[in-house]
Amino acid sequence: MNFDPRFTGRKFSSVGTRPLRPDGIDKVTGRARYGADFNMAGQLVGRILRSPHAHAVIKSIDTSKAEKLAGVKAVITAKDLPDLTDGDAAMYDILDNSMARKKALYDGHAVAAVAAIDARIARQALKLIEVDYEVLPHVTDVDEAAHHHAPLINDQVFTEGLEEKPAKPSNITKRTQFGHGDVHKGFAEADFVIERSFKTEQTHQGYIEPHACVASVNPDGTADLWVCTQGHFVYRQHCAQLLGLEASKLRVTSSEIGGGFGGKTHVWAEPVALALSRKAGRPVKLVMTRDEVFRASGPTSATSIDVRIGAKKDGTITAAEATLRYSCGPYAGSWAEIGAMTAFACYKLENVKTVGFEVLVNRPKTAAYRAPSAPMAAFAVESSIDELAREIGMDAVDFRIKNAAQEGTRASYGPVYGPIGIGPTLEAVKKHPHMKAPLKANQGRGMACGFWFNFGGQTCVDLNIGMDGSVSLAVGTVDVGGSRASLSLVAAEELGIDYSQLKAIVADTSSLGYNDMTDGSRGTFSSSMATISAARNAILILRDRAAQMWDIPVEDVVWEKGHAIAKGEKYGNLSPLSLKDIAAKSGTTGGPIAGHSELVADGAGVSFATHICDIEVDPETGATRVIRYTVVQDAGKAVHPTYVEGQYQGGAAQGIGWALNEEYIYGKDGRLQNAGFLDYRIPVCSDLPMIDTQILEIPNPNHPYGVRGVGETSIVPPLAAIANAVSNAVGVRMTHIPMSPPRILAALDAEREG
Amino acid sequence: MRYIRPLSIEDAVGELAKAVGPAAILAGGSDLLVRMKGGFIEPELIVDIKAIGGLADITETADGFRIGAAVPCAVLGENKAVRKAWPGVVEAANLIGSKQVQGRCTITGNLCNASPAADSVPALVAAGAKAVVAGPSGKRTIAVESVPTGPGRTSLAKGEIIEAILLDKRPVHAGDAYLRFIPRTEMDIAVVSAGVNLTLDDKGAIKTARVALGAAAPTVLLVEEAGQVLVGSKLDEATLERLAKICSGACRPIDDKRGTIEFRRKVAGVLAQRAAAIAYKRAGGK
Amino acid sequence: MAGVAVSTTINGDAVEYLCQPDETLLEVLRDRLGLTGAKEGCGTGDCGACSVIVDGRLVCSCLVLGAEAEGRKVETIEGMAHGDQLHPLQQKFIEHAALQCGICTPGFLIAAKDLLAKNPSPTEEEIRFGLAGNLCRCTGYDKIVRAVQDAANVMKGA
Amino acid sequence: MVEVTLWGSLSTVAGGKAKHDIEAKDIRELFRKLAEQYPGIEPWIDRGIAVAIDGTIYRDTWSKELPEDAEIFLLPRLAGG
Repeated sequence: MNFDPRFTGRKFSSVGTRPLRPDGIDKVTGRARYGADFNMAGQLVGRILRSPHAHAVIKSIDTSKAEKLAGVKAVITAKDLPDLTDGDAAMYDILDNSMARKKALYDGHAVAAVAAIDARIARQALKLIEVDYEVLPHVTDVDEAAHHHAPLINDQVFTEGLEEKPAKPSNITKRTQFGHGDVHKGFAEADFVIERSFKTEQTHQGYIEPHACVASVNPDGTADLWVCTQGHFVYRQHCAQLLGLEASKLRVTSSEIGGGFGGKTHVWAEPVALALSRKAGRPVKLVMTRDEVFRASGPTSATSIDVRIGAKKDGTITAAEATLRYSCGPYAGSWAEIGAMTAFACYKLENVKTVGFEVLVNRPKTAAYRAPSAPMAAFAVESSIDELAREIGMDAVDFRIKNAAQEGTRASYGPVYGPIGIGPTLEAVKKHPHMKAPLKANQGRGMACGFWFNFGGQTCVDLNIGMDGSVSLAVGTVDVGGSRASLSLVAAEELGIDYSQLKAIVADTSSLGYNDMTDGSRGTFSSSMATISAARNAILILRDRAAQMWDIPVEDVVWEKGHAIAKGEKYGNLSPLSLKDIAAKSGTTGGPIAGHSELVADGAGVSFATHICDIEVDPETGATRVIRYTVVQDAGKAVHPTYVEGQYQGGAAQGIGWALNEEYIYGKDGRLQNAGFLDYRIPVCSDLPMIDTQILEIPNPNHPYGVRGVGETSIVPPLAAIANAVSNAVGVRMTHIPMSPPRILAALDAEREG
Repeated sequence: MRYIRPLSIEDAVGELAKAVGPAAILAGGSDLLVRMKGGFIEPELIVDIKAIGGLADITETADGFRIGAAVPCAVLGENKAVRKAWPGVVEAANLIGSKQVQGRCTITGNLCNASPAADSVPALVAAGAKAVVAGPSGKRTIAVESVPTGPGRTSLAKGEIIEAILLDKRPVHAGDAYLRFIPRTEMDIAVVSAGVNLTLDDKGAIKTARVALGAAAPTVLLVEEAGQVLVGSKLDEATLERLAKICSGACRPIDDKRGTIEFRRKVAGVLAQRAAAIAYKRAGGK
Repeated sequence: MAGVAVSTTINGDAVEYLCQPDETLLEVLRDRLGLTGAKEGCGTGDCGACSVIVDGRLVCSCLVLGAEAEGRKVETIEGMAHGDQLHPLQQKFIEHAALQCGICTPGFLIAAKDLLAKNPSPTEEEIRFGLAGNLCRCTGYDKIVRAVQDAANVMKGA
Repeated sequence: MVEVTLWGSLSTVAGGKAKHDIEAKDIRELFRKLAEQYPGIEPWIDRGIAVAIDGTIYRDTWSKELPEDAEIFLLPRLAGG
């Protein structure tokens, strides 16, 4: 398909307006169906037995007693999910994570599963499964795991990315490096150098909907999977590969998704549900409990980061360096690598070097969490930037403006930037009334910047025009926060019709070509590109049909404002034909009218944000309260500004939770202590103020409407913005996230004792 | 498993006394159902006490108040008379869980769940509240602090049910208060907490005082020395400092997922000071 | 395990069911009665996604036994609209984009309805504390609070 | 002929050199020639390499042409949330 994705600077009539979302009524009436809201005839209940040990060899599993329990229809272990990954290491890890094969690698690791006629029997059956474990020493802390004396999680791991292959295995799977220039020279030129070490604890995406699916495998190798996921096509690929099914015979339907934030980007229990269904010969519904969600899905990396930044008296940064250690759970990942890429991306740096180390620990497999790895790196860098500005005696915003990256700057991760928004967000913050709002005693103001990549990727859209002129839009990216509304706006814009004429749905995997998942802020960016392309293809057909109706050459027909117009004075008597007019005659002009698009939406922009926040600290208890919060972010073009604001606010709230109270707490036994919403403390309504937003629009040159992804960047600055605010409020520099009251009080006491 | 809803306390006691396997009393269920969900308890008998006459009532007697064991904390919070007499007890009760949990949870359940971090218990202990226990051998009235004996353990014998909590009638110049520390603004279990109950003499000096701390030891702590230090004072700075020191010193806390030993010690003192100031003001002190 | 026979009223309709003694009202609503509007986010009363109103009291249906509904009046999200007329809260939630993924929305709407029934003119702080038992991970609560404020104004005017 | 810059870790499997001059008209040819020259790169290509051409990142469009004077930078293909 010849599709020109370049930004055209067109004037919009639909894009940028704020209509009601098409799935709104279903969602306010309880009708919308999420992962656990679907049932099939004859369905069984699936449950998973999980390891109580952080690290243990599975010597044997005896399932015979469970199998004999009345009402149990299938019991499976790793034997029922044989390794079909054929050397694909990433898929092998996903398989092993779904069902432990030789070793249980973390508290909560799946070791067996049952399908029974009801939940009570399934629970009883789990108790009858006897697993003989040989408990091994474990390690859950990222720094301890990186130490050469640490218990080895996988003795086949030899650190990649070193000049020479190391002689001994290690928990460090990979070293990565980015940067340019000469940092030694840069630090030698500096008048001020700041050097700090930081730690961040592991957090969970905290989606309110636990993982849930209904799997049905038929003896002929066809199968259906209903599941909450960020990418049903990706889940199809994973499940087909792991179960030995043919991808096109496995239909995956994405339910409404109750939050994902990166945690629903690869399979967890779905292969288990399919394997249970295959063995039982009946559909199986498998819903994780909240405890399982925390113990066995999701979390982000825990990190340990060293930062060194030098600057001249005039505020020019001369060198920046960071070493980043990120936990991956028990399987290899590239989390520190992303941290190393994003750490200094906001700045124009002559000399910069970042080194990342991926570290295995006995914790759940790390998954992406909204701009994965970037918030921790930004916390370390933006805290240090504030300290450096203070040393130099410069205003924190001015110091950043002086060093901000701009078009033409070589990014710290390599390439040269096109038009970007970091400078404009900083200028907007400088002028923002928030910066002048009065502060009381024990209150402080902080600000920080954040960067995140946007993804593009494989994308399909079908646009079908009904005989009555209404339009259905079938997209393949899961709607996580209102994208059906924004994509309808884009189709309306391109076709020149009213938003109300359209209805968008998310199609299942058998109804549309392959789509990458909704991740990397790509949903609206990619699917809008495919929607524009599909609409343009439909317009080609509409023009052709109008030409037939008028009996004139198609070259003389143009499409304007939802109408075919015959161009040329000789057609003066032909009144324009609306989409509806043409659709009504479609049966006799060549049949159904549709526009399809299958493309790779490459050329995604990069995204920047700057946040401001005011914090009040109770110096006697270390308690914090967020008083005011403002997000300024570049959207490229806000297709549906209300939902763009929603992304900004939601990301900020998640960042606030991460900064202040959220953390995985492990006991000495390697078991997770707080696997529930009671003690894994995500912000509640009364914890937060209104979150003010300002949308900037610096068009992405590689999208017809200038759209950039907006979903993720807003979680990047809050950790540092809050740390900077706490520092400005009570004079202590917090280097350990979350800044929970005990940590703040301890820091204050240490400061008071001198 | 059986679920029963007896209509009299005698029937409830009888069923519990003759139960063979584990039995559970259900009032609000906000602890029981969580423990059942987590597989920590699998009762063979669930005795729902909400249909028993009088257990869902708050009655004002000549001696004070009788709060039935099945009175949800939300209902307690709506009772103006109790709120006026014992604002600290009521605010403590109303801190348990969310609005949703408030519609179900009871102070009796909070007491019998025997968590050292229970919100209403330090306030009840400070208030000198009593529990009316019905059992196979009749009824007895005991101080609330004698109910919990350790985390999750109580002094109640098999077949015994607390049917009501008693609060004394208030003299003039009396006030109580309860404060807890939580990391968020709602929905958390107390990291540490303090309840203070005071009466003043005509001159505004403290006549009697009781101070109780929560989440500071295996059971709620009644810190008698802290009460004594307040008596005779008008809550001057030096007294408050001594109060904090005594409370911090009385703590025997643990390090856990909710807080550290140091944090609990320190904040116990801070909360005792702040609660004392509120109670003093409520009692009419200046 | 002996089943418990229960006669109750759900959204104004007389309903009878048989449930297990340890079965929660949430399980009964979702798995026996097909009322899947109430969601299980945690099963321990910490998220509010399963909020329903029983005899005028806001509760988490995961913390109520199905057996306890005997003789009670239960209100769920499925009964919030009147025919094709959305409740003002429902309308305002859509208008203000007070939902992104929407999984917490039924619980928020039920809790907000209960809040406004008891306090028709809540302050922002009262709304925030009144809804603190309902977790939302998408919105940062800003648009939810605004939707409730707007709905309160509309309902006062009506 | 285009000049291609590899990110730090990738250069360790490309003779320790960050900059390479390669005769390639598009991304596909670039990957092929790199793999021919440095077989150690192949697994990296399989895992995913993104190509920044004048600052615009391409992850999947291997037919994308490489202009002679363009700035070409290879990056790891990332995971998102």
